[in-house]
Order: sequence, then structure tokens, then C-alpha cells
Amino acid sequence: MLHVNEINVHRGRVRVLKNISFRITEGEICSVVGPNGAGKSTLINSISRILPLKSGSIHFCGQNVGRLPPHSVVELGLVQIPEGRRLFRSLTVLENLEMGGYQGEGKRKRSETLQMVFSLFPILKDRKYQCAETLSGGEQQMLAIGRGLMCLPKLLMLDEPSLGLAPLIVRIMFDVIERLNRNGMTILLVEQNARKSLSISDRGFVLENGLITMSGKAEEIASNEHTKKAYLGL
Amino acid sequence: MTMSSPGKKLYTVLIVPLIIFLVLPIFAGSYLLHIMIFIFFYAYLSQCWNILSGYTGQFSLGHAAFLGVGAYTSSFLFSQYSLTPWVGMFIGALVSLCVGLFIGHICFRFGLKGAFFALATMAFAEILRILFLNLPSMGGAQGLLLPLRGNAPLLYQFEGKAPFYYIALIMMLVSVAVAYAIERSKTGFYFKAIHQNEESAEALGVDTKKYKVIAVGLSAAMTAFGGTFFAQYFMYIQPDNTYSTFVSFDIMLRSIIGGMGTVAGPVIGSFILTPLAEITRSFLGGKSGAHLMIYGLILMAVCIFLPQGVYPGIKKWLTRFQSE
Amino acid sequence: MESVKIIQKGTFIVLVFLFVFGLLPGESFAEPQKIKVGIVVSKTGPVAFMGRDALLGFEFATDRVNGAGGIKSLGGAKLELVVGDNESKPEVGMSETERLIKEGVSALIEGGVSSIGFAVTQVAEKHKTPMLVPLSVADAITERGFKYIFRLDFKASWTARDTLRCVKWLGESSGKMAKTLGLLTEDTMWGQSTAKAWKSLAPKYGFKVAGHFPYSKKVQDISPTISKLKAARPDIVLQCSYLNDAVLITRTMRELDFNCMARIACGGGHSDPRFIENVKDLADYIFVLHMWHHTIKGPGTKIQDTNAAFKKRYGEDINDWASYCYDAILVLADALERAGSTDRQKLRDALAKTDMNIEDSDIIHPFPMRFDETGQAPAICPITQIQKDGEFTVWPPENAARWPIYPMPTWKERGMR
Amino acid sequence: MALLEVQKLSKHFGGLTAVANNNFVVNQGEILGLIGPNGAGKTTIFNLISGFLRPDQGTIVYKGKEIQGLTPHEISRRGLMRTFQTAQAFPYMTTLQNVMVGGFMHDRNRKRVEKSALETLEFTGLVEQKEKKAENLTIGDSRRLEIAKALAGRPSLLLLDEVMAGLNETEIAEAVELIKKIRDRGTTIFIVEHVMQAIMSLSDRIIVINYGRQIAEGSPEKVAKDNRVIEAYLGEEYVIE
Amino acid sequence: MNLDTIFQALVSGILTGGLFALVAIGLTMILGVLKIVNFAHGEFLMLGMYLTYYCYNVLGIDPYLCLLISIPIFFLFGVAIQRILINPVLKSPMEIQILLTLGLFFFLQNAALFFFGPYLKSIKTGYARAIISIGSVNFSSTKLIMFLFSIAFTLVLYVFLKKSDLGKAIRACSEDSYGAMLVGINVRNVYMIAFGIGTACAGAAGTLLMPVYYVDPYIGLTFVMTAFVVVVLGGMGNYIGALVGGFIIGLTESLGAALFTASLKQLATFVIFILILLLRPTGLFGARRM
Repeated sequence: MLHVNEINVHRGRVRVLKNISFRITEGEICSVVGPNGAGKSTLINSISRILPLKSGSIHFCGQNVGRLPPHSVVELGLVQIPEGRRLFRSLTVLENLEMGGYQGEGKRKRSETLQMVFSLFPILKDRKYQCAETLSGGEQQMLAIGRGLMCLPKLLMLDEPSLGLAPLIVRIMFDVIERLNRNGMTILLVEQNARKSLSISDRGFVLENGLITMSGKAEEIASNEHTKKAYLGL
Repeated sequence: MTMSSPGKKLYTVLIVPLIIFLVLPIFAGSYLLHIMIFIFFYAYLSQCWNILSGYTGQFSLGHAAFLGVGAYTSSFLFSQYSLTPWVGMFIGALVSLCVGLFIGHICFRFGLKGAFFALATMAFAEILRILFLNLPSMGGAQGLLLPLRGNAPLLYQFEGKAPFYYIALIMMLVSVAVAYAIERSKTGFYFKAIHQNEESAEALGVDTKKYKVIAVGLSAAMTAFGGTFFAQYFMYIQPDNTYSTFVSFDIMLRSIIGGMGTVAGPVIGSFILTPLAEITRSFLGGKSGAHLMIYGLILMAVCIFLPQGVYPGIKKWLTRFQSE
Repeated sequence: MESVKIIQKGTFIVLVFLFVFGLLPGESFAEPQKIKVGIVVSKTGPVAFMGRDALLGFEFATDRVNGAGGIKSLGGAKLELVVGDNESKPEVGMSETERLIKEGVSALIEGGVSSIGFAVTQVAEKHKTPMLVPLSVADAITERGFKYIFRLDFKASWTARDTLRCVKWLGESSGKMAKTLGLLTEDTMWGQSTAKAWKSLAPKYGFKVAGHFPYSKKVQDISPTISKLKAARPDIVLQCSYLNDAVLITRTMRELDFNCMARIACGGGHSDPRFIENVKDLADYIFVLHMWHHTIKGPGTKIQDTNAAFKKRYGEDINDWASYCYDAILVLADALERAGSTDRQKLRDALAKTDMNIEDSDIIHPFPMRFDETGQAPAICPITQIQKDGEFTVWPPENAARWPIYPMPTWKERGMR
Repeated sequence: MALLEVQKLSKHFGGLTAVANNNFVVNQGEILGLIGPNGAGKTTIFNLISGFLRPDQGTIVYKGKEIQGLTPHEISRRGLMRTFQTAQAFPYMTTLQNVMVGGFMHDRNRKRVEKSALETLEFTGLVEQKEKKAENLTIGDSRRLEIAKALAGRPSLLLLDEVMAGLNETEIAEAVELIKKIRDRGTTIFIVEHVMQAIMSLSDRIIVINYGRQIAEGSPEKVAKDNRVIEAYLGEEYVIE
Repeated sequence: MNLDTIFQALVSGILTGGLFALVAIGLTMILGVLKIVNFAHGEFLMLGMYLTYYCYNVLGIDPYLCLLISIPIFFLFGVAIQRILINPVLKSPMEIQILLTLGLFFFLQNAALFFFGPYLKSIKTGYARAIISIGSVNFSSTKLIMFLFSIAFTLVLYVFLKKSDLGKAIRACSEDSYGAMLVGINVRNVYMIAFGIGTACAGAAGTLLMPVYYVDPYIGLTFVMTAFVVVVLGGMGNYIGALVGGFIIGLTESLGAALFTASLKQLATFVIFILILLLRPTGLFGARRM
């Protein structure tokens, strides 16, 4: 479904991603594990076309997205839920969600998707007319995911969805992710909480210093000695 | 990082234009001298601005305030108490220093940054302009007409242009020397550190507020000397030609065009912009507005194609050219 | 080292620059066949409109002098105008004056507002180049002991004197003497100094100042000021306004129903033909102090003929600024004729001995054109009144073309409210 | 002996409690670790100690004097210096100049500062990068630079905020060595770190916080076995209700 | 002090305030969405006035009808300016952006001088004569129309921003352009549209101002200075703040002129400006709020 081929990405003069290649097949959850600053967010941002590629190509559903503007990538169904949520803080919850379904297919199916999001996160329905910034951290993360869902993603990329959240909320988040996956959504998950994310993933890879140092089945990675030591705190 | 060999080279390179500048008044006509005075004078003012805005990154849109305070102080003392502007300019600098410290203190105390600081300085200059327009003791809108005393070097008045030329040249050289000294001193390191990362500078023991206020004060005091020069050269000042926002624009444009935060930037900017204004005016002055239209176009072109200023832009281009 | 490269490149730029300017010729004097006359006017900037009118006057007079055979004592040499733009800024004016002097002009003529006048006259004096001042009115211009500056027009303080004389004459001739004055002035040099003169002169003529209301000429809404003026109830309003504020004030006066016995405005915006264009009949009954007006009654039809010729060429009457600029060229031509030389010193001496008048020369101002030791001519300020069918000179009585309508009818009486 | 003593330290942002009633000491000469989940308040504690934030409550006593309420530069001049989580160098200065900024704290003589800055670069292994602009450094080098800048100010207590984030294994080993070397020179170190292998091997003691509250304190071995720590931070499965 | 004068000042202040608000709303939108300090904004107003002048004098189009022309024209003009000039410097440091808008300012001002001449121009319509008197307070009908249109315009804009998708997208971009990009909003287009709307506001203000005021090439700067004050007062990017700020500044200036002298009234404005900058840099109503 997503085919990332030999991409190199620079930030300033620093090469952050070095010849990264991987594939994501439809219906799976794939986890990216790695230390802070290894280039995980850079990876997601280059797939979203926020950051330019130095070389390499990205194909999504057979289409080359390496030259498209960011909003067209979203329209194709390649949607990112960014780290730090990036909500429109002074807009209401409803307005935030509407912005998710701003264009194309998302706009046409807006009211249906809205119902879906509200059934997924009932709390958002109650807070419909509140400003986003008045929500708690967990609610904001739900809103961020809801807003992403409004774009009708085929592949959802989540960047640190459990960052700074209470354990209970983290559990809900992971539940939601699994549920979305069961309903047929493909998911690329970047998570600090490697143990948790690997446990729900089908596949995963480890990104260190801009290189993929390991990839394979999630269980394999979780049981690897190195990853255990470095990221699982065991 | 030793300075001795490049240092020597630097002096030899410097000496050629310096000799040309020194002997220029012998063979140059009055008009060329006049333009040169303008170039030096604006290079000086722009360097003063650069010390604050280029190095410290605190963008001032109101340097006319300091120019005006300097000009008014020395001229007022001269016309009312016959105090020679040679002394008056130091008093002017002192007053301007106080104004600068005041503006700096209250702006930075409340943490004004970026566009907010810029707009605040612009407002301060406007306030001074309106105030002086309505201060009868300062001549109000009529401004101050300096008493003519013929050729009186002790009173900062001269028959010809050459003395003004040398004064402007010295002012420019002094400002360059000051900027150069600052760049290599602790203060300069701190200024640049504040510009590039204020939080980090603070963590490294830099009293960022103090150094920002120092930068405003220093820049203000130096600009005031320019004010006295302005008054003595024109012999007439009024709020609209000293405190005007356009004067502030004129001052800062040279630095930005030449390259902010570099020693040479303001000088290069002035050598480009001042003659440019003269040339466009003498060639295109025939139709109202044409030359200033060109001027505006050039400014926009610089922003789009050489956003770091002409000097760093050219340097970058040259290095690329050499490496290829 | 970075700095070394900076300096190297700096040197390069300096050398290129010097080369470019070095190619320009040094100071040289014009061929006798052509006498270069330098003119420093505002072609751009906020007072550009003034510069444009001044240029018409200069051009018209120059063509007239040249058409009549040029300067005969110099073998029929023609005048050639070299125009510099001061961008309405004193420092640019200085710069342009320097340039013109470098280009070898024999004499200079200033054509701008007083603040620029100050600056440029200083340059001329320094270079011992005679300069005629047809437009700047600040008193101090001829009070600095300069030797090369000759002013054709009046001093600003004389406008205060003449307006008050006119008000007094209006009262005496109609039997309805005004008592109080309201001063409504813009707040730059011109307005402030005139207001000062009015305040000090008013008691001498028996008037009381009911209030002084300065405002900024860039005003966006004048109604608070007018409503204050209204509250002060002056019999006479004396005004110093530029064009934009004059338009605004006139409209606002009607809007707020402000009435008085007479409004007398000192030149500036009110004397601009575009004033009436912009306010139409609201302008009626306003007295305007002019530098000159084409309805001035002079000997014979000389003034009318000159004006007609001008109007034929440019489609408009000679206005205040153009009139003095026109005379300035004639005065200069006369001096050149007498000096028989383009030498600046000789020309200066000839100018100092100028003695022309409207009867036996082509000048169009009805006062003798000669300069006292300060370089000042004894100018008078004619006052006109805008009436339904046009604007006519009403004062001084000996040059008047019409009888004034005084006191002016109220807005209600005029059916405009 | 306590070099830094924190009592009843609290900080709220709006309704959110970032740090709640923290009490701990940093002893002279030790390496104290501070761990906890993202958003637990670690960086806030560093910001409070270094003066970038004012505490709502509590006292911070450093070298026997209360320092809460002082500005950051005043605190750093007393020898309590910090690094930042995201490397915050002066991007357009060279590495050497970056370090010199810190060095000017105790000396205004440019030559001497330059000399001691070179020594610091030598010490931190950056000397080959001295003419490189900071913006062009690799992640590893910019982390070192972050430490070097602070070291130039000759701190007696150094707060290190995730200086190993994003480093690979060899680099982490080097960083651990460097930190040990710094401690051996007599600088007390208070460190926030996510890299477990590093913090476990470095620290003499470790404090664990969650939701702004201290949930455990003690030797690395003890903390690693603590149930609450495993639950909150080390990532054991949550108990299903 | 005469009570009539105060009432008159209050009314004039509110009427002018409406116009200030309209100019400032355009500026605040550009500031809020693109983070550009636009010094050329006053020149758009000036060009709007010239457009209205020529429409009326050459084509005989009523000035208020001319709104239908000036709004789309200035919208497109703004879009073009954004594409060609502003877009390249969006990521540049602030000083370059300021320099660019200053360059544009010089260019437009002198282009106006070049093409339209230095003279003051004003138009005279039949209904400009009508005067409304309430007690001792007088004002011309054109000022009232200007005021009503300004308010209506501001409200339409407000509803547009509040209710329409595009309006919400504009607000979203001014909140977090990065987040907007990630939900599929074409941020580049939104920037262009926002700049276009900002310019159209200035153009519309020019059209509304024309029957009341006069135009020459130099009037832009006075209005843009006032507009900056209003923007900072109301909070950058805050539309209701700009409306209220416009009234506050309008009242300050007219009451200042009534109570002190007219030449000092701007002093009051700038003092307010500095106080706001120092004490509430986010403006009276906070930055970027609806």
C-alpha cells in the first residue's frame, strides 16, 4: 500500500534519514521504534510531504506522492496525526473536526464521518461547542485522532499518540487504534512506549540514527535482546 | 585561531581605500563630496542601528528618535546658550543614552520582542516627533535654525565641505571600529548569543535584559552624534526631518541591504543605496515618482533574491562560483 | 579571514563607485549661448503639486524671454532650465542644489516650502551662487544676513498684518466691525508662526483672539476641532490650511453648521484652484489671501494679456506659485541683461540693484520689484473673495476687481442645510 | 552534604499540576538521576531549579542560599548550570564561539577565554569541530556541544536534560564516559534521561516522578524493581479491570 | 468645555472608528494568518480611493456601487501580490518581510504619483450634501453610510470566518498552519485568499472613504499607522478586537482633539499604543481569538 523507496531527507545540512526503504501492506499495524531524534518524526513528515525529499520516492496505492503538495497527500487518504496534536486551539471541537473533512471525499461524507467519530469518542460530542484548548490532554488527543479520521484516511500515521497521557487514556488510545485497524484501516505507529505499541502491531522496525537497524514481525522485535535493553527497559 | 597574519593582511587591504578617501577632497568637486558625506554619514547611522538590530537582533524602527534627540540637544544648547556643538554633541549623546536606556528598559522589562519591539520603537519616535512639533521652546514646527557664524571650526561650522567630509569619514571609521571591537569582545559574543538563542544565553550566565538595554543605549548614544552632525551640516532642523519614520527607514535600509550583523554590511549598504538614490534621481527625476518606483522595486528584489543582504548574498554566490 | 574578504570587496565597490562618479565632469561653466538656470522644486513628495505649478511658471517665462531674443547683452543667449527634484525633503534639496551648482548654473531659483528653502538657500550662499526665492515665506530666510539670496515674495508675518488690515477695512467700510478672531491653523511651521503673528498683532488692530485651534494637516476627521471652534463663537475665522485640510474643514463647517462673519484664509490650500474644484459652491464667500491673483487690477491689460497667453498654453490661469516663478525668471533675465555676464558675482550685484515695476516691465506683481539690503522685496498680499461667479480680488482696494460680500450669509440662508 | 535541597516544590500551569510537592536533595559529588514518563514534569523541575520558571510554592536551596525567584543568569553565575533537551546552540556561531559564550562568564579576556574554551572542546572531544558552525553539527556533536557550553561556565552542579536522546550505542557509551569524567573533576550532576542502560549505570541514586509526584527514590537496582515504577514508566502491561 | 462639543466628538469618533476598524481588520487578518507586518496596507486603501474616483468621474459609477468593483479587483490584486511578492519571503526573517512591504509601499505610492499625479482628488455626489442633525450633533450622511457599511462589512467578514468552511480554514491556518496542512487544507491557497481578503478590506475602505475624504498619493501612511495601533490594541489576528479597537482609537482621537488640541491627539493614540504593547502585548482581547 505504501512503498517508501531509498529516501534521503536533510534538515539544514544534516542528513536525518539515510536510504530508508520499507513497505506497508494493507490492513496491518506497523510500529516504528527508536530513540528520540532518530528521525521518526522526520520520516512521517516526509511521507506527509511536509519535508522535501533529497532523493528516493514514495508510492501510495500505486501513485507517486513524492512530488504532491501536502494537502493532496491527505486527499489521497494518507493522513498524519502529528506529535503535539497541533489542534486549532481557539476553534471549537466541532470546527476542528470539520476542518478535518475540509476537502474532497471527506467533505462529502462529513456528517457520516462525524457520527462515526462521535460514536468512537462520545466525550467529544458532549464538548462539541467548547474551544479545543479547554479540553484535557486526553480529550485533545482524541480530538486529534478524530480530526484525522475526518480526512477519511486509508493509511493513518500516528506520531506519539500516548505522549504525556495517563495510563488509562493510553489504553483507550491503543484500543481505538486496534479497533480502527479491525475495521480495515492501515496504521503506521510511531511510539515512545515501544512495548505497548509492538504488542498491538503486526510488524515493526527500529529506526536509529536515520537508519533502519532492524525490521520484522512485532514479536521478533519485542523479543530481541538489543531492543529489550534499549527501548523496553528490561 | 590566530589573528596575526590575516590581521596584517587586513591592514594592507584597508590602507588603499583609506588613502583614496583621505586625498579625495583635494581633487573632488563639491557635489561628489556632498554625496560622499552622505554615504559616510548614513554608513555611520546604519552602523549604529546595526549594533543594536543587526547584532542583538532587536529590530528598531525608531532610530530617528535618537537622531532627533542628538540634533535637538546640541542645537538647542548652541542657539540658546551658545554652547559649542563640540560639547553639545556629548550632552546630546548623554540625553539620547538616557532616552535609549529608558526605552530599552521598559520594552525589555515587559519582554517585547520582534515585531512588537519594532512597532514600539516606531511609536516612541512618533511620540517624540509630535511632542517636539508642539514644544514652543524647541521651536515647535518651525524647528531650530542654527545661528550662522561663518567659518568657525570651534563651533562646528565650516566654510567648505572638506571638514564635514573628514568628520563624516572619521565618524564612519569610528563606528566601524566600534562594531569591530564589539564583535570580538565579550559584549559582542553576548549580543550575538542573545540574537541567536536568548534562552540558551540566559542559561550561560548572560544577563540578557541588561545586555539588550546596553545595546539600545550604546546605539542611541552613537546615533545622537549623527544627529549633531546632521544639524550642523544642514544648519536647520525640524521635527519632520529628524524624527520622521522615513529617517528611521533610511537608516535601517542600508544595513539590511548590505547585510545585518556584519561589520561591513552598513558601509556596503550605504555605498550602494546612497548613490543609487542619487543616480535614479538624476536619470529618472524627470517624471514624478519614477525613480522612487525603481527604488521600491529594487528593495523588493533584494528581499526576494538576496534576503541575507547584498554582501552575504554576493559572498555565497562567489564561493559557489569558485567551487564550481 | 572573513573580515579581510569583506574589506577587499568593500574596496572593490568603492573603486567602482569612484570610477563612475569620477567620470562625471568637474565644475564647469556653461557656454554663453546657453545660460543654465538651476531650479530646485518638489517634483515628488507631499508638496509635489506645488512644484508642478512652479515649473509651469518657470517654463512659461523662460520661453517668453527666449522667444523675445534671449539676453541681448550676452549676444542673445538663451536661458536653459536645469531642474532638480527635492522630493519635498530639505536634505534632498541640498543634495540637488549641490548637483546643480556642479553642473554650472549661473543662478538658482528655489521653488518649495520654507523648510526646504532654509536648506537650499544655505547651500547657495555657501557656494556664492545667487538664488532667487519666489515661494518660501518663512521670515528668517532673509534675516540671516545672506548676500546671495533674494526673495520676491512676502514674509510669512506680513500675511498676518495684511489679513488683519483687511478685516479692519471690511468692518470700517461696512459699518459692521468684527470683534473676535478664531485662529484655525495647521500645526507645522507655517500655521504656527502665522498664528503667533496674529496673536501678537490682533490687539494692535483692536481684535480679541477667541481661540487658537491648531490641527495636524494629516487629520483624518476634523469635526471635533470645528465643533470647538463653534463653541468659541468667533466673528472672524482666520485660517492657515493646506489643500486637503481646507477641503475637509470647509465640508465639516457646513456639516456642523458653523457660521461666522467672514472666513479669511492665508493662501496655501485655499488659493489652489483645486480647492474650489473639490468643494464647489461650499467655497463661496471665503476670503483668500493670495500671493497673486489674475483678477488683480493693474495698469492697462498687461496682467490679463499675460494670463490669457498662459491660459491658452496650459488651459489654466496663472496661479500664485506660477506667478512668482514667472516673475523670478523675468527678474533674473533683467539682472543678466544688466550684468552682461553669467559670472555669479556680477549677477549677484546686478540682482541687488534690481528695480522693476509693473508699469514698465513684464512682471505681473503690482509692487515695485527691488530688494532691500536683506534681499527682501516689498511684496503685498492681495486678498480675494470667492463669489458665485468666480474669485475676485477685493483687497487692497486700489487693486480690487469687485466689492466684497460681508458679512457672509449663513449656511441656512444659503439654502445648504 | 547537600549541594542542592528542594523542599515542597510545586508548579501549576492553569489547572494542570506539573510539579507537586517535591522534596529531594542533590549531594555534593554524586550523580542523581531523574526519570519518569514524558510529561511527568522532569523538565519543569529543571526549569524551576535553573530559574526559567518561578515555583508556585517551595524553596530551592543551593549552597546554603535560597535561589528560587532569581533569574537564570544569576543562578548560572552561582555555578548551577543546565543543558536543554533540544540542543540549543547558537546556530550561526562556530563550535568554539559557542563554548566561548559560556566561558565569558568568569573572564572577559578573549585570549584566555578562547584558550580555556579549546581545553573544554578537547575535554569533550569536539576539538576537531571547532570551526564548524553549530547548525551543521551532527546530533551527537550538538549534544556534546550542549555539555561543553555549560562546562565552560565551570559549574559545580550541572543539570543534564536528555543529553543522550537520539544517540546510537557507541555514542551513548562515549557520553556515559564523558559524564563520569565530568563528575570525577568534581562537578555534581543531576541528570534526566530516557536511555535506561545509561542512567542505570551512571546514577548513584535515582528519583522517579509521575504526574509531578515523586513515586520512588533510591539506588538504580531498587528503583528498577519498584512496582509503581514499572507500572508508570517501564511499561508493564496495565492491570485490566 | 462645551457639552455639545463632547457629544459631537463622541459621534464623530464612533463614525471614524468604524472606518479604522475596516482598515485594521484587513491588516489584522494578514498579520494573524501570514504573520506579515504589512506597511503597504495603507497604499491599498489609497489605490481603492483612486479606483473609486475614476469609476465615478470617468465611468459615472456611484461610489457605493463601486464596492462591487473594488472588492473583487482588490481581492485579485491581493492574491497576485501574495503569490508574486509575499510568498517568497514567508519563511524569511521579519526584517526582510518588513523591508519587502516597505519596498511595496514606496513602489505603490510613487506609482500612484506617476500615474495619477500629485493632486488631491475628491468626488462630490448628490447625497453627500445630506446632513443629519440630532440635537446639536451634526454629521453628513456619507459618514453614516461609511460607518454602516464598515460595520456591515466587518460583520459579514466575521460571519464568514465563523461559519463558512473557508473562513474556518483561514482561522485554522492562523492558529496552526502546520496542523492545517496535515488535515488537507491547502495552506498556500488559504494564504493567498487571506491576503486577498485583507487587501479587499483596504480597497473597500478606500471606496467607502472616497465620498467623505479626499485622495492623494500620500494618504496611505497616516491610515496604516492608525491601523497598526488598532491591530495591536485589539490583539493581532483578532477580528472583533480590531472592531472594538477601531472605535477606541476613533474616540480617543476625537475626544483628544476636543479636550486637548487637535495637533496633540495623535500623541494620545501612540501613548495608548505603547501602554498596550507593554502591559497587554496580546491586545485588550487577546491575540488570535474570534
